[in-house]
Amino acid sequence: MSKKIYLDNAATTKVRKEVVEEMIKYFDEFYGNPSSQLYELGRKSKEAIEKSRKTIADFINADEKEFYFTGGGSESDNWAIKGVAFANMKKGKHIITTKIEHHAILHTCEYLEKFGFETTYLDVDQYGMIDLEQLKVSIRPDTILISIMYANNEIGTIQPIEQIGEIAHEHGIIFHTDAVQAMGAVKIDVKKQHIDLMSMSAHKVGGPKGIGGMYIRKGVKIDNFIHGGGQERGKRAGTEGVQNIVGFGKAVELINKNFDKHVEALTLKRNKLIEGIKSNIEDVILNGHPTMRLPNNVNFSYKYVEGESILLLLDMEGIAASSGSACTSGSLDPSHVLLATGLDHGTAHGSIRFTLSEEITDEDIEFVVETMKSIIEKLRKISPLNKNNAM
Amino acid sequence: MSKKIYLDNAATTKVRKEVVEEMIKYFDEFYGNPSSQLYELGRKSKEAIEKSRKTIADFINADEKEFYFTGGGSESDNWAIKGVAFANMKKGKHIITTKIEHHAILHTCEYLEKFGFETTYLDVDQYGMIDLEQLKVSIRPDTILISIMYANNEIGTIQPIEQIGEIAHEHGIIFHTDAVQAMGAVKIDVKKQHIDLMSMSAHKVGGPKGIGGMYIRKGVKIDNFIHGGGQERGKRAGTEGVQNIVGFGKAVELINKNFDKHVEALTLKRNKLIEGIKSNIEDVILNGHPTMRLPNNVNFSYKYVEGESILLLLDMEGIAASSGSACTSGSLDPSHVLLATGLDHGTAHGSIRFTLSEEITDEDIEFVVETMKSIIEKLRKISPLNKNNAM
Amino acid sequence: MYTETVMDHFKNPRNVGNIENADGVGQVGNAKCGDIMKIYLKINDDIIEDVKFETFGCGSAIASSSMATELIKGKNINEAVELSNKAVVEALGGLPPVKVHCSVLAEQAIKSALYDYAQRTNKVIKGLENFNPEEEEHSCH
Amino acid sequence: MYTETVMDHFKNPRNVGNIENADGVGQVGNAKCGDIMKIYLKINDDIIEDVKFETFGCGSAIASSSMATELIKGKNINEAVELSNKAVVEALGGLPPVKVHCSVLAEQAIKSALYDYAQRTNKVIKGLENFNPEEEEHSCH
Ligand SMILES: Cc1ncc(COP(=O)(O)O)c(C=O)c1O
Ligand SMILES: Cc1ncc(COP(=O)(O)O)c(C=O)c1O
Repeated sequence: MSKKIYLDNAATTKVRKEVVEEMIKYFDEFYGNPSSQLYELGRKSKEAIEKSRKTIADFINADEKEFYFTGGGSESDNWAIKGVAFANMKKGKHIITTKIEHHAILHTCEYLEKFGFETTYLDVDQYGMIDLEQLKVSIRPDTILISIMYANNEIGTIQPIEQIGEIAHEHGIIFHTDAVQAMGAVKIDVKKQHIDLMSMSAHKVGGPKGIGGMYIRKGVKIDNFIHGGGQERGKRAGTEGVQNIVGFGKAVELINKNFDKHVEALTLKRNKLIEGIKSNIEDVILNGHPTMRLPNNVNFSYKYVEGESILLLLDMEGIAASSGSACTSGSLDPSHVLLATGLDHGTAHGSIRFTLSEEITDEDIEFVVETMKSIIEKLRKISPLNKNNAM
Repeated sequence: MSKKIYLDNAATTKVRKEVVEEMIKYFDEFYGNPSSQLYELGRKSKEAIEKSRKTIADFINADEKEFYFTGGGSESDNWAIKGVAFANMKKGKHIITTKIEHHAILHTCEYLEKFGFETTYLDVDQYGMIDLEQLKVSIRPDTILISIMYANNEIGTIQPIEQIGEIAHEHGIIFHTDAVQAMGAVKIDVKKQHIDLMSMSAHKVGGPKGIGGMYIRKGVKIDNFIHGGGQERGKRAGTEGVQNIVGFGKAVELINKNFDKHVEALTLKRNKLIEGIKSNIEDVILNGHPTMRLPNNVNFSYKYVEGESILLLLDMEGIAASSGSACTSGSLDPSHVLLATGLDHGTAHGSIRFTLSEEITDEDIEFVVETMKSIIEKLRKISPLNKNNAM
Repeated sequence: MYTETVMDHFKNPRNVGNIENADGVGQVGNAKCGDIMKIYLKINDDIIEDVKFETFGCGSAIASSSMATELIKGKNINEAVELSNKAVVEALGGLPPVKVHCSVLAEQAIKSALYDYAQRTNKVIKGLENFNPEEEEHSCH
Repeated sequence: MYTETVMDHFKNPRNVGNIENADGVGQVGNAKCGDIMKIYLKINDDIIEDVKFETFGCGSAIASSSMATELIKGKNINEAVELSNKAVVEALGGLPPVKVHCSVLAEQAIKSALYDYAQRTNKVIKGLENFNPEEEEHSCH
């Protein structure tokens, strides 16, 4: 094993060199607390934060005053759901979301049951798409929030956000979208798309881990989630992770520079990998939508074999990927997302997600296809399941 | 202005060189997601997290399994208060805290009123000390939580934590302490001191901003605060800020190395600055406890003058400090802590906090005393208040 | 956070001090709010010949006092009474939103001193008909 | 997360395949849980002369199958039936807690194959009196 091929960019991305360079100054040189406006060190930190804020707000077509830094995508999701729920509970206690949300949404909705909230989980079709008609009929007089992810982290399916936003606003319902995976991969325009709240996370776009963002449209009724000091204009307490905020801003600046080219290049690579697998390995199923999918997401189910074994063999060849099997987490159930698209358990267990970055070369892709071909062959030989005796 | 003298270490500390060096590897070399245990990059991140966890847990005499990483001190405080409140609300809805807590505690308690919780805010004496008898008589059958800060961020007063813990446990009440300022400055032993929950923050001890910690004694009933993925053994969701966690661990390791010496050195410097100000400037009042105080905290009120003006003039001399006046935050009320110790508003407005680090030299201290002497003289000349016409 | 002009007037405040036997003295603000301004006027033929101030307060309070005194020095009392807090803010090149109240205090301190002069001299100054120094003194913004 | 022995048995699993005309065959687990193990036994004079396995499952499932077959090869059926999952885990140098169920599955697969042999040959194997392959097959842990 010589070369390392990192194909798990949906889990997290490498922090880009330029980002690290920018961050480094904020450790032992400009280390002031941005709340301390009465001395220079504090002002420097504050300026850095506001610069980042502007970069990111511009990128999603928001006003600077509508963007807040958080401690990550999960915090943003929790804030959105709990903040809206607790601020609007006099109006109603019904939330609509989908079956394929990230656990930061699903488990938060489940938790709110304790406070008397009810959640409708929308189905998805075989491609992971929600049905707008089902959304419409799920709306009740006491519905206070619709939370639907922009793009799915496992299968990459992109939802019709603008239409969902329209439907929400026709009914006077707050619309939140988890854009943790979509940011940097699709053009987001919070104004045009009728988005009221949006979750973001830096470490999915070449920034550091442990810093996230939240767009809150002016006027949206939402409680604070972390109470305390007056940071983030009184909306999110806690000393700002200045260095991380600087890194987030720089990462977005870099993406913004060549956005269209970047997406185009990724899409080509993605399609090449999809074609390579399809034409070289039998009995595979592409998960997610064929076209409305993230430009870097390749997710296949490989019949008769199990995902973890594949990942371990990939690791030995220096390839990092992820599986649809939650095997390692102690639960034996496969991904709730794959099950929601209608896959049976066995097939879902045999799913592998490759998420590409621009660093991946055509040779890498060929190597991955070859490696997968031999791994799947090897494991199918060990497997008691086969075409005649299918699951 | 040539030399910079940073005397606001209670606001935040410079990140130590060794800490930055350790962190830097986790940006573009070991950038794996610690949840990805099936490839090497992910395992490396996980190992780094567990190493940090052990360092910090050992430092406070906790079991590794009782320490959790959070996004900062404020998040830890919110988690402690809301987590215990929502997990135990069937048992009772009464919380006891103090009037001098950080806003992350106070505003969280206020927020919980919305859910029917009631809070008793204990008084403090002129030194900022709570009264254990008042604590005892405040306990009710429905008291579920006592939250009392270990050491105060403004005046440095250290509370009798062990006795408070004993009282809480005699009554079967959960005891939380905000140790954000105490950590690294006093010896903490969560077992001996009967602490059930404890908040910590890295950027106060030479670590990076945006990462905190929470000690949760085994068996304590507490809801999750950030719901989602299974990180932190299912207790705190969100992709871990690996680089920040590594930095936190390293910072604690460094402090631990020379703990007693470090505290002793700081205490000497602190006493020198206190003596210098007392003997060179008239009409000053030392805020906080004369002996039960943080080894780096010097907080005086300077009669007849206002804090912000002092800070601005200090800044011009390259000295960074902080004031007890909340003037800049838009509120015109002075520090709630100083008012709680019985200072009148006018005097509270004229308070300056210096918080030292080991980098401060004896010459620095002399320079600060001289500078303060001339600043106070200058401002008193402008002031319409004076000894005869006192507030 | 402050403009250069604010910092200049804060560092080197003009017209600091008091005037013995002043023709009008006004004090507004209180220690609770963290700002007290006291204005002394020397008036001759309705012209402000000299003005001094003493201020307890933050940087912008001191700068506002300094600037306000500069703006009315040598002016007729009928001009001086028209000095608005906006004019002070403008002359300072702006103040942070949370600090605008300092300029209001400066305006009120001058009005208060003019009111005192009017009371003493039994004059009526246009624009001060509804001015009540007691009232102003207790508002914290 | 896996020991070297686990990785060795995962990379180079011993006794992979099936046995035609086996004397006992057992299959446990199901696709829902993500693990299926099938064991084939060739038995002569109550001695396990040969054993093969087929496994659908994660790394530790494959390693457990491989190790378990190694442990019973050449053994008497009365010894083989006593193979515990603990013995498999130990021989593997340990398994992560969430993976211990894989070793349980291996134990059950072997018991299941022995049970099949006992049924076919009308033998009674001590330790299999209460064994019910149907029941085992549906538990997910
Ligand atoms: C769709 C989605 N939402 C939320 C999150 C959580 O973000 P974070 O890991 O920054 O907390 C992730 C990634 O883990 C994600 O993919
Ligand atoms: C006593 C105390 N508690 C909590 C906090 C909040 O910590 P953080 O800024 O890491 O959110 C601070 C510092 O700001 C503090 O001094």
